[in-house]
Amino acid sequence: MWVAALIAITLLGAGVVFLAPNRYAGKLAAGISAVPALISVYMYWVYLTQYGGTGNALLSPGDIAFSQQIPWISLGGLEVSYYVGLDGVSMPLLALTTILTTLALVSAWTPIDERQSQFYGLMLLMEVSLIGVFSALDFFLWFVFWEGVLIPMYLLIGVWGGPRRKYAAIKFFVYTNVASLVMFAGLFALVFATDLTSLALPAMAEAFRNASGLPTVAGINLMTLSFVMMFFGFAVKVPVFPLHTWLPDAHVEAPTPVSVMLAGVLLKMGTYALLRFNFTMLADTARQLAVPLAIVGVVSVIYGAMLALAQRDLKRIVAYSSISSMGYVILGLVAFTPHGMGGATFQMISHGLISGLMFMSVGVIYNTTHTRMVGDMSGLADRMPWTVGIFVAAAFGYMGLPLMSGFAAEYLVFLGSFDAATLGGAAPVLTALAMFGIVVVAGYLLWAMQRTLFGPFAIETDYDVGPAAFHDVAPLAVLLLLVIALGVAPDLSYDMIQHSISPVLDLGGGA
Amino acid sequence: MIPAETYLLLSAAVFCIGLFGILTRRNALIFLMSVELMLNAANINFVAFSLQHGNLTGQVFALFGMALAAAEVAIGIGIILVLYRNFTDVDVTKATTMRW
Amino acid sequence: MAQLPSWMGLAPALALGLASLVLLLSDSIDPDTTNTPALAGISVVGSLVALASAVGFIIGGTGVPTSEGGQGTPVLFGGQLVVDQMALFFMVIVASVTALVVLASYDYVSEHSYQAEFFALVMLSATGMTLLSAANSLATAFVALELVSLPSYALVAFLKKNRGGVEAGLKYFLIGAVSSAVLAYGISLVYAATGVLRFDGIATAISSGTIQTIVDGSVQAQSGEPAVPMSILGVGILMVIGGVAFKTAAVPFHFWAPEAYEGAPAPISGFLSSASKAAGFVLAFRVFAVAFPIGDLLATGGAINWVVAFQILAIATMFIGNFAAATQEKVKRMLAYSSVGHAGYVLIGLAAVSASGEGLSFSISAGMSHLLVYGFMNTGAFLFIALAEYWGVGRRFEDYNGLGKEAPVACAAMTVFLFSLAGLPIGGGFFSKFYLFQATLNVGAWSLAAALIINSALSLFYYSRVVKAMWIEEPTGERSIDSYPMGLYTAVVGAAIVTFLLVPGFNQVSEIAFQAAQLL
Amino acid sequence: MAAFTYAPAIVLLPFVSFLVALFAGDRMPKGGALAGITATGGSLLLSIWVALTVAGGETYNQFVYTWVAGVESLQLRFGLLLDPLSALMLLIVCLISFLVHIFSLGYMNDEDETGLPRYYAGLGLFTASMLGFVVANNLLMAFMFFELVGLCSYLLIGFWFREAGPPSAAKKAFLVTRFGDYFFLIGVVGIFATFGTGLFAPVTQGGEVVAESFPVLAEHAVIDGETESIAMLDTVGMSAQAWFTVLGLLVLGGVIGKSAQFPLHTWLPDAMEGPTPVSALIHAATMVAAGVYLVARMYGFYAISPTALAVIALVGGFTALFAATMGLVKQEIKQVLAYSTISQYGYMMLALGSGGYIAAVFHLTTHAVFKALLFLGAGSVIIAMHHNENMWDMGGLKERMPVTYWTFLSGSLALAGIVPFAGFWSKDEVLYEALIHGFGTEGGLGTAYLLAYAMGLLAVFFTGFYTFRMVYLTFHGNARSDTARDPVPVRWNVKGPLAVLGFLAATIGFINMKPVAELTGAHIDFLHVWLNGPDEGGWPAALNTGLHHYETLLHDVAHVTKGYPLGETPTLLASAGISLGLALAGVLAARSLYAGPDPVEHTDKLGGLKTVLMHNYYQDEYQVWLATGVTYPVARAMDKFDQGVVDGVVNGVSSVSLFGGSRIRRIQSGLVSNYAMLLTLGLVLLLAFFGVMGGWF
Repeated sequence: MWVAALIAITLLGAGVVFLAPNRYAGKLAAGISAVPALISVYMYWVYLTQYGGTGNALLSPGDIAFSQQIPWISLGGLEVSYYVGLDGVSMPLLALTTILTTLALVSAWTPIDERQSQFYGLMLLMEVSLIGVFSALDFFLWFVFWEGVLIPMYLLIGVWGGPRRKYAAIKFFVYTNVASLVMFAGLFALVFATDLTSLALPAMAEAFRNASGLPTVAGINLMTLSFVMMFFGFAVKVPVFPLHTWLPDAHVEAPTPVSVMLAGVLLKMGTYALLRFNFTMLADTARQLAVPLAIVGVVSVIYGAMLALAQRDLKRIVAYSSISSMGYVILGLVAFTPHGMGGATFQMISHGLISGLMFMSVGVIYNTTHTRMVGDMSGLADRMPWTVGIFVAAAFGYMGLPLMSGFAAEYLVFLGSFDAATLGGAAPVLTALAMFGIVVVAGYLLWAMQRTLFGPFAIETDYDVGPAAFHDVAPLAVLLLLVIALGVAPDLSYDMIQHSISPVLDLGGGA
Repeated sequence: MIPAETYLLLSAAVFCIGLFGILTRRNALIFLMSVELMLNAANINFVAFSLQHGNLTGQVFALFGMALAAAEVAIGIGIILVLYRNFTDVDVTKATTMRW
Repeated sequence: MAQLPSWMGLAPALALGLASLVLLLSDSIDPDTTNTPALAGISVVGSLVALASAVGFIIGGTGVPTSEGGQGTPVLFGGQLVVDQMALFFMVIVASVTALVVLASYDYVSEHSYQAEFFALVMLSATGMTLLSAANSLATAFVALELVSLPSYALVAFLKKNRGGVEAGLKYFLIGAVSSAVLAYGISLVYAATGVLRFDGIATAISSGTIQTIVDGSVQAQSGEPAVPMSILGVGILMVIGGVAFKTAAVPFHFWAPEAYEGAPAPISGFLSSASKAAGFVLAFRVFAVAFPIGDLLATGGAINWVVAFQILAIATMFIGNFAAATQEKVKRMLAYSSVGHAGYVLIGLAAVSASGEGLSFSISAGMSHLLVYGFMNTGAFLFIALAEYWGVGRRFEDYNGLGKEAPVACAAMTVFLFSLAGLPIGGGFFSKFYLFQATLNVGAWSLAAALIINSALSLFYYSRVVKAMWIEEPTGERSIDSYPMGLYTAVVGAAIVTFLLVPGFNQVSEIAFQAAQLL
Repeated sequence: MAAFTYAPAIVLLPFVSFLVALFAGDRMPKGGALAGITATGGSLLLSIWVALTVAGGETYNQFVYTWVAGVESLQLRFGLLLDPLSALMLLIVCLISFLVHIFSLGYMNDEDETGLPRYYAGLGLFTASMLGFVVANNLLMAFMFFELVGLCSYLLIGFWFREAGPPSAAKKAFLVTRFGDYFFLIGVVGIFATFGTGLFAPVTQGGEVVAESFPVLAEHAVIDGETESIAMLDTVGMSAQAWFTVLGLLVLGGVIGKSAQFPLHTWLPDAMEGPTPVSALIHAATMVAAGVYLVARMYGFYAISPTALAVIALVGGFTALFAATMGLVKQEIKQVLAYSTISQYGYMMLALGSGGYIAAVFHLTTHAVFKALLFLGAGSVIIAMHHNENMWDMGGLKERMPVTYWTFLSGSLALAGIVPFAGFWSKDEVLYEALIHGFGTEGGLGTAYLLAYAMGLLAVFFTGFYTFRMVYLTFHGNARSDTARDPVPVRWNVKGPLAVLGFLAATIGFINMKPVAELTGAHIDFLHVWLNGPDEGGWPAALNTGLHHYETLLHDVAHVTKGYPLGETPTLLASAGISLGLALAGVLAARSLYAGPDPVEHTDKLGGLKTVLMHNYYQDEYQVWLATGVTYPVARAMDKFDQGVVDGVVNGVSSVSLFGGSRIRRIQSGLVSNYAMLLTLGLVLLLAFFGVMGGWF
């Protein structure tokens, strides 16, 4: 009921905002989105205090928080239902989504100055789908939401984006859709090979786990093939090297609030799906392929960081660094250890907050200076001290400063993967290589900050560069507080994450 | 009794002549005539095999076929007429404003 | 419900036919009438009555054997027509599309003369389609097919002063004439090989291997039990495939489609690409499922494995249609090609059959479901084009730039159509495509599945180009939209709502389709 | 025990002052300075209380906060370890920080600097982080505060962000130390993964060990062969000692970065861009000291690895000499001090590496005092000189600023190692330990010690030279500029801290006068006693952090043994004499060159060597080249690769598809005859295909 209420309220709100006059759309939308945000915070609290020990939604579906199931479609023997529920993995992501949406909507007040009602309506529409993605427990329902994210995103980038927005939008749209199709094909090849009668995720997980005697296609076991196809599909979303090239374009062109959502939540859809599908449903295959997957993750870390080093556009820097950060998630997931997988999940939350914060800060600077190029400005700290202060804090959060959530996440991932049984002797080496990301990330962020924020104030612009408005800085401050809160007390999320991860680790595989 | 294969050969020949006309002629009217030939090739088969099988189904179909052919020509002539008005020609290869 | 007289089963066709006759009558009384409301009203009423009766019959259980709790299957004219669930299902498609099209045409033709003819021709063609849905013999099928085709030739060329329209009409007509000649010849060969035209008779001939005849409405072996000449039958079947391929706009009989859809008045394009295509498919489904049972054909051997033929056609059609659509400059032509591509998807209904001939009813029901969804989303898309034409917006993608600012509701509807066509779960198109996909995987037809996936991916690209133009691009030139035609808007928005409602409501559609296909 | 209950407040008080200064500083008098002074003063008092309690033989090692509870996995907790070492360090940090806060009133407030709340917030956080690091009872917590220390150094070095230099220096400081911390982090993760704990000392409850520490586990593994529970060894396929050496060296990476040892020392001279009180804090008590303190903290882990010890000793010895030579030619007063810092921390590392645990801690203590003093003195000079730091513009300040001069002289004598000032006692002990262990230890380790000793000894001469070159140039002779003739007077808030430290610099060495103790037999080596604890039982037995335990380990595992080439007492005296002699030689050399009323530059006599020294052996150049000449071009190349190849493939797929589309649509030629032809062709092809398949022909 709770999830349905979230979806219904947000959907209704989207409709209202679509019809609202442009002038009031922003404030209206933020106000409306505060409702699901508060509800989800309440749900979070309820979960934290009452469902503390609940297991994994896919593996121990008997006792899932906020679950609801209603039959929907029966397709040739496949039962599809409206089935939602939350566990320790999805609950924090859901809260992240609703909170970040509200903040992103507030941060949109300044930069979005045309077709506001459509903009805010689409943002809310996207929130609906994101809520759905993280709470759906039926594959079809989940896929409907999964794809449902893309259309608002496509329009949001395409209509309100930067100069190359059309290219970026269509690239994002087609690339991620192709990936979805590949994933879809891979998953259903397996569904039909296992005689499933229900598309509920727990049923799928059980069927895949017990699947035997699967056919081979071109000499490859169908399970492996499906795993690879699904990994491909989700990896594009994450994104993982070399499937990442849509991301810098999309980020750079998207308006700030959309970048925030893109980096903060949309990328997590990919890792969330990887966790749910590849690493829970196909855990055995994932264990077998752990080393190559970990290499993919490590390469993403280093590659993304190195590319960030080569950029001049602040947004592009953060965009590439997202690739780097998401590489840690892959590394943590393949470790199949409590801290590895838990840390990876925690990194989803943490990176959601920190990258959202980074993009928002860059956006606030851009709103004022109308440039994002590192070489075009310097000494901004002189004119906008609070914004710069938060920017610096965010950057250090990104670099993994202790007592901020990023450090906790990365440290836990490293701790989990350093002696991961799945990676064998390669574990310490791969982990150490991945850790080098923390040096490079410091390199490019410090470099960019030195050039833009510090030094003598200089910028060629006709605009008046002054402190940002309160409603621009307030969301930054809220995010920063959340980042610090999770850094000081990771167990606010990490405990429930670990409780929901441990059933995954208990699955076979000799662990 | 003439063997069935002979009729088949005849009808196939007529059909091919019609097809050949379609492929080579550019005048819409001749195109239309060629189509009629092909339809009549079918009619030959129907009538012949109606006799062969000793039931009337084929003959009935042949009657339908002729009626439909007539209707088709009626529509066809109408279209060719407007074609002529618009392109001042009945050459089927002249109307190429839409392609690719 | 009491047992209705069996002729009542044809009520949808009768309603449509009656409407067309009324229209013809009014035309002969007042040839120059421009009383569009009355004419369109008659047509809309006729098609809605047809729709209502068809839906009512489906729900009432007509076409379901009494043994399964239904009302029984009305069989008319010595088995020439049967009104089973599949016939009714397609009647629903045809009647819905017709209703949308005539509703939209209210605005579209109001400026033109010969309005009564226009509506009469549409209704006649629709009548033909409903009859085709029920045809149970190659003879009735052929006649009904011509009843569909002949008015549509005229409709395509309806705008006599429009060079494009006339050219389209000509090409459509010429290819159509050749195709019907091929079909007729194919039918004659089938007749030559089996001695019968009724589907069940042909099936008996194939399964028994002897030439059949019909005595007093029942199929019997011909005296002397002559064997069916399999090679003649094979050539005949192949040529029947050709005739069907023409109607469904499948490769290599698709050449007329891009031109006809582009040149015709947009409502007619929608009518042809949705309803006419559906009519072609119902013939194909019935002929190949009933008359040429693949199991028996494979068992007796020698004739033809038409599944392979449809697999080739399906893959070729998907690729050619979608790839050609990808680089079009005109929206309408892009939709025309995409329509070809969708024919390829639906052909999976006959192609996704296992080597032993199983899975046919499942794949056919998938094809049927897709046709129904397609009937709404594709008609809607073409009606949006009609709206654009009505406004005088150009035909190219660029001409649609910024349309979303001026007509957000219509453009939102169009977005739903396009993404649904692409297979995103914003409309029923996602489910029907998935159903087809399921059908391919059900029998392990990997190549079909791959083609479906690849082409869906590609199609997303070109559909989104329209969305991009409408919402993302800035308007290039001066354009002023001063009127919002009621009929077109109602039709477009109605179609969009149905397309969207088919997401939660797809279950009903697929269940009926599956039942209908199983009853064949 | 009550002191321990309040111990967390030692860390929290400065943290609160950080918050207060940051958010309310601009509404407070003195821009938040008072909050900082109060907080550090409070911490100092509490530290004294803790030290007194520890002196009473009590120690404390408990968890105070569960950071990550861990489900079926490692728990990660914060805890406090209060033993003599950390109690001593607390005292040092609190004292220096307190004095620096007061000094800042003169250096910052009186100079009307802007951004004071930010400054005092930074100082507060800096102090809090360092204190957190000092009391950490496990490696993870230590690492976390270690990193926070790095953040604070970034914020404070870059305090004058409106200029070009400080932000760059701040970046460099953070980046170079981050590079070291990278290895440290691997080490931390590795130690947790290997031992399942990062505790420095076992946690006991009621006499029972409830959580074992990693040095103890390592000890068991190496000495007793208890390796079954250490799965990591199988993973990496190494022997216990080899793997522990790897881990130890990884942690050492962080130490080398933070303590500015070769080759990661380059950030430190640049860090002089920060306000001088910050330099004092960084060099004396907080950031740089953190590295050395860490090694001392987990000394039990290093003591079982001869390789790690050799590396530490050699790095330390080399750095001591290397930095000292660079200090010879510097023109700015703070630069000289910067290189001296690097050099002095080299001595501490040398001591730790060569088994001189006491010597290292001793030198850490004395250095903290005299280096803080020197920096604050330099700060006083800089105030007087209107922030001109070039010594060649000074001269003759002795008469005009007597308090500064005499205290600075005290610090300089300590730095140079002149008896009886503090630096003499500690440096002498460092060298003595290296010497006797170098002679006594067999094999490569002994050779390494002797080599390191030699380098350290040579550095003594240079130290004396550059220190007094600085003193003479700054305070003696004639004033060489107008500002030097009329310096700005400094107030009590500058002189007060100088006086305190000046006194301490002269006397702090008396806490461990080892030569005197040896000669007289009097038990006046208080520091030794302090860190050794009772030989039996007491806190060393519970925590395993006592000197005695370390010496046993050094002897048993690393085979570090003492050797007296001249017998025990003569060796001691000879060692002290040599180092004192060299130091005096350096002082005299400086006097002979720079003591005149108008000293001239002599650096040109060094010829090519001057250039090398002025460029700091091109250390900066090659590191900058590594960053901008190698890494950046590689990144650019990867960017090109990304845009061209990776993205090119993506775009290529779409281009190929669209090209295919544009070809396929050409089939539709518009000619109806062609359509008929293709239609026929298609039909014929199908016929042929199925004809052959079906055998119709």
